[in-house]
Amino acid sequence: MPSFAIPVARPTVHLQTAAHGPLLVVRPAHDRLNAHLAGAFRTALLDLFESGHERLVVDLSGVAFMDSSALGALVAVHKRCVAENGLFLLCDLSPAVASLFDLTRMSSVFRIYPTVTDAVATYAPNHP
Amino acid sequence: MPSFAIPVARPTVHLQTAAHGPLLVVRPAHDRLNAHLAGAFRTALLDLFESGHERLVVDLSGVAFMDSSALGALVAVHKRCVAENGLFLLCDLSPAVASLFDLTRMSSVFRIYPTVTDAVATYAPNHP
Amino acid sequence: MRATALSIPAHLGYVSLAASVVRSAAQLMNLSDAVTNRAELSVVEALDNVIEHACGNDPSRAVSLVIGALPGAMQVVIRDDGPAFDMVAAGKAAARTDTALRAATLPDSGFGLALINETTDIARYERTGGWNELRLVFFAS
Amino acid sequence: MRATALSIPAHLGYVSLAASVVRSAAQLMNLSDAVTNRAELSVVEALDNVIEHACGNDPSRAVSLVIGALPGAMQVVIRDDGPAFDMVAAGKAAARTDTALRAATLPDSGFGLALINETTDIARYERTGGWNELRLVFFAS
Ligand SMILES: Nc1ncnc2c1ncn2[C@@H]1O[C@H](COP(=O)(O)OP(=O)(O)O)[C@@H](O)[C@H]1O
Ligand SMILES: Nc1ncnc2c1ncn2[C@@H]1O[C@H](COP(=O)(O)OP(=O)(O)O)[C@@H](O)[C@H]1O
Repeated sequence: MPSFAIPVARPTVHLQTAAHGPLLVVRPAHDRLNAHLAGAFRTALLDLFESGHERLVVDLSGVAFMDSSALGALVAVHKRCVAENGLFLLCDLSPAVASLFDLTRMSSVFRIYPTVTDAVATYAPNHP
Repeated sequence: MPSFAIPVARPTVHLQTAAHGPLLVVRPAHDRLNAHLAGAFRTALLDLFESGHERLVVDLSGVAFMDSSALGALVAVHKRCVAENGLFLLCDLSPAVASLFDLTRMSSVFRIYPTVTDAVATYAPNHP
Repeated sequence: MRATALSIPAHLGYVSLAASVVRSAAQLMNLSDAVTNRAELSVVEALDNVIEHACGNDPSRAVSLVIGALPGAMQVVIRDDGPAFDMVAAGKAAARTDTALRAATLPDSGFGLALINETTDIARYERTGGWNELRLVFFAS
Repeated sequence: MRATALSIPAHLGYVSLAASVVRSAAQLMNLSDAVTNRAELSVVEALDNVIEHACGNDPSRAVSLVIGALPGAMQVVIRDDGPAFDMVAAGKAAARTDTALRAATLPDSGFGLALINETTDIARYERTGGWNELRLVFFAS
């Protein structure tokens, strides 16, 4: 039987963004954030940071599954934000994603909020 | 490499029911209605019919995929209802399920409503 | 590049697992939802038939799928070791459901072969060395 | 009863397809959501490593999975033809992330092996005839 294979398109990251005063809320429109996307994801977030959005909230409400490569991308952006006195918040983790953060002890490294509303209320109360 | 296999549990059908006056609305709690479930699905619906619920509304809002065996189960119950002057309505078909009905020309055989509310408003307007 | 291959026991409980592979492969190929749904329905109907009629629901027998790409299309090859049966020819012969039929005479089975025909852009059957091989092709557009 | 077997090209795009097979198999076994999530994460991390480090992201190479049941458990065997590497031993040696680390020194990779260890009830590695074989077992409860 001849062997055919499926050409996989280069990964493109889709981020939905919304400004709340000084905060930029970034929502990855992917139900899986994995090693296939991690490089592009990290680059896209760092690009936002470099373009002047130094207070980022990553809304993970659409993400059902995340692997350690995508977690690594978040760590890299977190480090960059901390190094330059920016802000990097996460919110709305699914049970599987929360468990990844617990297993890697990253729950205590990131500032994690239950919802976007909570994060915005804390850091941009005048811009709900 | 030794060959292990997964024992598959016997299929159990989960139907959520709600009475609206003379109508019984039945919602299969399965995102896939397929050949594995079809026999049990047909039996469960016919059991409801035999126990006196002769005006049935099947709410397919939870069903993303259906194959021809599950469709056959619906045809069997429809025939039974028609033969005994009962009522058999369907509602809330997903795009893939609607396409199955179109491809098999069953769209014109069943009475299909966009939503449960529409079906109930038509046949039990005093029992919304 | 290697093809994607799946082997499942001939048991109807596994058809949804195979369907999820077809859906994932279709997503990797960026097929539209409409084409993905068509491909899923066709493969499920073919597997239902192979498992019930060719393999007699005997889970000690295996059914295999090989999923790959042709230019502008996804191909799924289904193989079983049941008795020779040409699903493509039988599907062409299958009468379309007559919707003018009265409820009492409506068929409540036998939709599968016609559905495979209607949802598949190219279907080919081959009997090779004790295997039934059904080749289903779905155009991307 | 036959096992379920999957073969994919060594390309990270296919890992989500393999994950969907693991999830479907776990559902067929009536595993809880918690166990299903653990198994999915473990298999994804193992496949990420095999594809990147053992196969060098070369999609002409194949990675295979065999999924089956042990009494009260799901087993996933992952096979590749890369250089010998004992992921289980390396995982035991992998240091846990020190959360007291300052942001500047936090690692942004290297979580995988420890995760496989933490999410898997039994993990065994074997080198047999040119293959790496990783056997991952997840207890139903
Ligand atoms: N792979 C197969 N091997 C043997 N017989 C088959 C196969 N597929 C279909 N058939 C025969 O063709 C008939 C029609 O199939 P189909 O249209 O799918 O409807 P159904 O499976 O509901 O009967 C089946 O009842 C069976 O007798
Ligand atoms: N299957 C493998 N074959 C060869 N080397 C491996 C394999 N799996 C892991 N490694 C090595 O172990 C290291 C740690 O792996 P891991 O903890 O998963 O983190 P990461 O893949 O993010 O580096 C890898 O960087 C690699 O050098």
